[in-house]
Amino acid sequence: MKNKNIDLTVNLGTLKLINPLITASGTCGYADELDDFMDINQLGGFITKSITLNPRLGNDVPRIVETDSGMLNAIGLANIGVEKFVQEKVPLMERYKTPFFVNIAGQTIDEYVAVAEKLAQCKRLAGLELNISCPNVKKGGITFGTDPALVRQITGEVKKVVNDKLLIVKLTPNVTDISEIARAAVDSGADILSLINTFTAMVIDIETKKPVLANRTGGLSGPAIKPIAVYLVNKVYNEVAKSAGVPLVAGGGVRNASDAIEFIIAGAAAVTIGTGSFVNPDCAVKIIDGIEKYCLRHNITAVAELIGCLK
Amino acid sequence: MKNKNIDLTVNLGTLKLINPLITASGTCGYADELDDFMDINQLGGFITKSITLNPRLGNDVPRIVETDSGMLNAIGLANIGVEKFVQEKVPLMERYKTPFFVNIAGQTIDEYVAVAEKLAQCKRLAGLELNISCPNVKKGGITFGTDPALVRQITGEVKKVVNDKLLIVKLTPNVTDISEIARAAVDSGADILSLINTFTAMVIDIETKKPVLANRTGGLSGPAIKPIAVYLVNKVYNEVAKSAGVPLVAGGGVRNASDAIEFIIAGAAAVTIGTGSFVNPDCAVKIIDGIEKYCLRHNITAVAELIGCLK
Amino acid sequence: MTTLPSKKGIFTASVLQNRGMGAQFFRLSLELEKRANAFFCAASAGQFVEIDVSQLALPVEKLIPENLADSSQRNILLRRPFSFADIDSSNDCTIIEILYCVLGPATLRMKTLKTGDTVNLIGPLGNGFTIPEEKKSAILVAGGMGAPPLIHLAKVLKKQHQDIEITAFVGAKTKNDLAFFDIKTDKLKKKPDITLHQFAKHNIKTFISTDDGSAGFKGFVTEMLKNRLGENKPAGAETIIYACGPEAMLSATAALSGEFKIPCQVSLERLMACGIGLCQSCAVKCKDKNGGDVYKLCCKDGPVFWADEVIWE
Amino acid sequence: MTTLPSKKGIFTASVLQNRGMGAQFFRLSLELEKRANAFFCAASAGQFVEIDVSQLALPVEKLIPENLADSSQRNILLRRPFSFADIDSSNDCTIIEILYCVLGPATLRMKTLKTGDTVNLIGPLGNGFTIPEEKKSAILVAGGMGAPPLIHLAKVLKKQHQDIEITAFVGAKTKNDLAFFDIKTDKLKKKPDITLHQFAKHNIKTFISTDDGSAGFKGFVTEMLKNRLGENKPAGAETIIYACGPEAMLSATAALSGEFKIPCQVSLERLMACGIGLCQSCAVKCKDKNGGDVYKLCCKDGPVFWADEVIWE
Ligand SMILES: Cc1cc2nc3c(=O)[nH]c(=O)nc-3n(C[C@H](O)[C@H](O)[C@H](O)COP(=O)(O)OP(=O)(O)OC[C@H]3O[C@@H](n4cnc5c(N)ncnc54)[C@H](O)[C@@H]3O)c2cc1C
Ligand SMILES: Cc1cc2nc3c(=O)[nH]c(=O)nc-3n(C[C@H](O)[C@H](O)[C@H](O)COP(=O)(O)OP(=O)(O)OC[C@H]3O[C@@H](n4cnc5c(N)ncnc54)[C@H](O)[C@@H]3O)c2cc1C
Ligand SMILES: Cc1cc2nc3c(=O)[nH]c(=O)nc-3n(C[C@H](O)[C@H](O)[C@H](O)COP(=O)(O)O)c2cc1C
Ligand SMILES: Cc1cc2nc3c(=O)[nH]c(=O)nc-3n(C[C@H](O)[C@H](O)[C@H](O)COP(=O)(O)O)c2cc1C
Ligand code: FES
Ligand code: FES
Repeated sequence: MKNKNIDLTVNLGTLKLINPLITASGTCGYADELDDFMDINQLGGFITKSITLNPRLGNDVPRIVETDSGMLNAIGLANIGVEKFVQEKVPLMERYKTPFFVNIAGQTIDEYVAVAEKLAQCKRLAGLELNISCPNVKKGGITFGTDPALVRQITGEVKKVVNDKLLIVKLTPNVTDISEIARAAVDSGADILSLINTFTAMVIDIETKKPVLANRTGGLSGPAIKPIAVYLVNKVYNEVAKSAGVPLVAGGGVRNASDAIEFIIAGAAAVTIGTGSFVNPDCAVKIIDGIEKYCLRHNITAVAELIGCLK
Repeated sequence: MKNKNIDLTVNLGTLKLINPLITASGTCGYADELDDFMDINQLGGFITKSITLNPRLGNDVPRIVETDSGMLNAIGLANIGVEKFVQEKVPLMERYKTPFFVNIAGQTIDEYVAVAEKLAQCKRLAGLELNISCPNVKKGGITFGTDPALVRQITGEVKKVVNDKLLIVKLTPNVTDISEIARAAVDSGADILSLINTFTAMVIDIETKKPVLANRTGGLSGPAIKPIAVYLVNKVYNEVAKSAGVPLVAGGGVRNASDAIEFIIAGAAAVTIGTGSFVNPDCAVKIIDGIEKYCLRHNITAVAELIGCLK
Repeated sequence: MTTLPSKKGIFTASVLQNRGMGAQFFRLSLELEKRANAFFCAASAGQFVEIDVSQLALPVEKLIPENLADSSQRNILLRRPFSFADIDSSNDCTIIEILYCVLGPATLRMKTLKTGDTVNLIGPLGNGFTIPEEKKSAILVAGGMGAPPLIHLAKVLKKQHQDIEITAFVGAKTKNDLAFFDIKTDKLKKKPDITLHQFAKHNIKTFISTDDGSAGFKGFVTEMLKNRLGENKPAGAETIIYACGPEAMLSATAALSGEFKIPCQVSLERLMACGIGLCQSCAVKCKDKNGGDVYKLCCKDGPVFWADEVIWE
Repeated sequence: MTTLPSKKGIFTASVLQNRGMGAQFFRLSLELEKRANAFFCAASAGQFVEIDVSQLALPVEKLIPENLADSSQRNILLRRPFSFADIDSSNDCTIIEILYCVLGPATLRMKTLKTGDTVNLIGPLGNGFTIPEEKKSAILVAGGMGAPPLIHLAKVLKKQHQDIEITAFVGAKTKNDLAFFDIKTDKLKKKPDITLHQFAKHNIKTFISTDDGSAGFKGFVTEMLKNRLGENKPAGAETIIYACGPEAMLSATAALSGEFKIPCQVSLERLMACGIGLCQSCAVKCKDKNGGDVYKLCCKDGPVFWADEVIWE
């Protein structure tokens, strides 16, 4: 199905991706978990699960619950900690040519900086993604991402230590004006913005009268949120990203090529697949195929032409 | 199915509803449109389509588009204007015993006040619902509902002219902290809060590269948003409504009794049915039945016991 | 319109047959539960039902056309409107026929309906075509998917006015898009007077056009209609045009109706969230008495409108 | 666990049979596409598949149990995990049997599967039961819905260790909840040594308990097990317990395994979003080497765990 005439590459700052498809943080493991289902080298990029300074067990179960066309998760940033990650997981990445981004999280700004410093040493990594938008941890997390002053501070501090690594800042949709947050991140050094993280939400078990999730609330992802995500991406593109020349990595509910193209037309330079991989672990590569077919059908020679072309 | 032992009544301020089921604004017409499908007298309450000072044609078509487990609408507050409404529609309400609330909207605070003044004269009306959260009009609408100072001002001004009518303030979910807005409304005279209105969203037609809706963006409603709505209702209940003794009228994606009970457990005194009525125009009465059965099964003698009982 | 809308209700219907007519066209026969008879016995041509297809299965992957593969993954929330292509309602039994074309996730799911399955529907909805007493001839204009209500109308017209002379003009993109009609393929010569079975059985002379000339006249159905009107100059007082099809075709038909001074009724389509006047999603811009603009509701005030009340854009 | 996980893949499977066993229990036989043979030929008892049922139809309204009417309206997004109750895989053909109970929207939709339909599945997933060479006797403990993987395990054990002595303890709430088993109802006398067909064919002695005493021993299966262990005192080195069922039952079985010093493997269930180690939703709290807590993944490290590595809460 490869067609030499269609240029699928897109630029994320100084980095050229072979195509716009990227795995979303927390939905694709650390590196090799998807090996049985696809050739990771076919991906435009890979963003790992959130990494914190110390290992985290994460929340009690149930950690997920299905909703209409969506799911809530409250994994609670379960992860092996940055040290073990650097020792065990970064070497796995050597097997692939794909650019890897590590998503980082923390309870304090110092913690973010400490993790970023460690990861900045790893030659294999293309960049870091700052998760200031996780709704499932008690301290830090979401509170950073909803306050422009904190976004400015944390982005600035982390930027100082990442050296030449690309810095992605991941935005939460749980705000009145996402452009204000986007502007704060861009002003203080974000090379790339990514959006959207999940919506805080709750499912109640009416038989027990308790929330289903052990963490009570969780983050809503999946096709249910896609139309809100498309709107927010287009808003940030028009109000901030386009004029600032900052590329957007965007998603929310993507599960097929049409969904991905919607995000690209709205302004995304690259598209993330999250929940979609749970249902069809090979969907990213199928989407790349689908985008190629769409371009052929529409006489588009380079997918980059589509970015933000919404009429 | 009526069971004399179960008390389905709930209180909305000074008003006692025969049960907690209320039609949501904009999804049930003005008064008699649902007659063929149910006995309106079986409803706990009825909230009309938004009424403005002057008639409004509304937006161009397409005004709706279906999404995964949801739909976007951008009707644009099409309505016959307050004068015609008072002349033609309020008299229709005399046929029913149901309490009617009129949802009001405007471009300026003066306009809201003018509409409220007119409606305050109608004896038949139980109250007004202030729509400060419609995402589909260019001026006014949503901007009021996202700014606590404006919410305070508009609620206060309208409160002055509504006489003994109950004043409901309808909140938008498109904010960082819904409790802050809720508090502003309560502090300035809201008798009841209602939530949630729709999420601003967009669907792009990838063949034409244009938004599907003529208005470009629309409001997302339906089952897709239910888990977010349940979370926000519980948040407002815990942080504002419970201590202030202000009842909540709540919904978002309700289509069956289990959904309605989820909202009541989260803190709603009454539950609104919006998009659900499009699919099953008789769903409100079926839900009342279902709530009764649930109470029987759980040995609950009064549905009011369930309000906010989340463990 | 002037027909009195019958009372609406929610009913279950069982599938008598769901038969393919070419790759993407289907004929669905539904028998409604008995309770529906009282509601449907006065239903008129041009009215419609809203069917809940949200719980039907998708066809297996290999039977999903490539262009619908992505959209087929979307879950269905809202009901879908379909006109009657025929209705047979008595005190005992109501059977409705629906002709549908597979265009998206809902109609794709309808393909999987089998004899004996049940669906839930709301109806009868909207206002149908009116049949003025004084008319001597009727012209039916069907574009693309617009045929179903006109097939029904043809039958009703013949029944109520045995002497009325009916001519049908049927247009489609290509020969294959005429599949709602049981055309004998051997009759498909390239000449503009092919008789289509559904109309032929009522002795209706039928003119066919296709955009690509693969059957009948090459060009738009409205061009063919204009030629005939120019030749025949039917009297406006004695003639009426009924049209259903894409908006551009209806708009052109409305223009011809003005030009030749022949009254015309059109059946419009809109995306509908409710079908029963609750949501205002189905607005049709019309002229009001004072010459201003007013939005009427396609589901409640229509779907049939007089061509000259609609503001065509 | 120690079995080597086989490579996983995504496959289509066609339904050979989907047969009801009582009101809410079903046996689904699936034939996988040929490409799957290489993946499934080494699959072991206790492994599972994730089935995509999102595009299946709901049963008609009157066939939906009242307690599932509301939840049945929910659209399905995620795949659902099911153990093999049997698997027959060769170079030519892979057939898997799934025994399922209708509990919610997904399993309700599975009811509508018919011979010839296709479904999409991912597998084989997770790690199955290990079968240590030295054991002379095995005790199977099945609670409620936990029977399927143990039925498979019984067959495999008998095949690999012809001399192994197997005893089964099967518990359920009531007699009707034993429906995974083809019990001849006339044999259902209230005594605790009824032989269930699936186990009987492998010459396995079976003890039944029901919470309400409607069949077999009245009480929990673990009480019955405790009584027998107390009487027989099997040697821990020669015996192994395999258990599958509700978490409380597994926890009680784990306690007995400790008390009687008999090694025990349990198959756990978790809500799973992916089934393949991507999402961390299926965490199982375990002891790590240093005595601390560690979360293992039910889908990848399990679903079978040693009873003494799990932290039971
Ligand atoms: C009063 C009325 C009567 C109808 N009668 C028939 C009929 O007899 N037979 C038949 O095949 N179809 C009929 N339709 C159209 C039918 O409702 C749609 O084809 C159907 O809803 C498509 O659903 P889907 O999910 O398969 O495709 P969707 O994905 O919903 O739509 C596929 C394509 O069709 C367009 N479309 C869908 N619905 C409409 C609409 N209502 N108006 C304009 N464009 C639309 C969409 O924009 C999209 O481009 C009627 C519509 C109305 C309003
Ligand atoms: C490894 C594994 C193997 C399984 N094997 C079988 C099998 O062989 N036969 C069979 O009938 N079922 C099996 N299950 C359970 C099966 O996956 C669920 O019954 C099914 O997902 C229910 O889906 P639903 O939409 O019908 O109901 P839902 O609405 O999803 O669930 C109905 C009820 O069951 C509970 N539930 C659902 N899934 C799980 C789970 N994974 N763990 C604990 N509770 C759950 C829910 O909380 C709810 O109370 C297995 C589960 C796992 C994890
Ligand atoms: C199970 C799960 C775990 C997630 N973990 C993380 C995480 O660790 N860090 C993060 O930034 N986002 C995390 N996310 C959010 C996703 O990366 C993504 O932003 C979100 O799910 C929306 O995209 P989707 O609808 O395609 O899944 C997680 C999402 C899911 C569903
Ligand atoms: C077609 C449509 C029109 C609406 N019009 C109004 C309106 O005029 N005023 C208003 O306050 N809310 C309006 N709403 C919002 C609903 O009242 C309700 O708050 C929202 O749809 C969420 O509930 P639901 O998911 O049950 O529909 C409208 C919603 C829809 C779908
Ligand atoms: S479709 Fe809802 S008013 Fe016409
Ligand atoms: S179910 Fe996703 S990691 Fe186990």
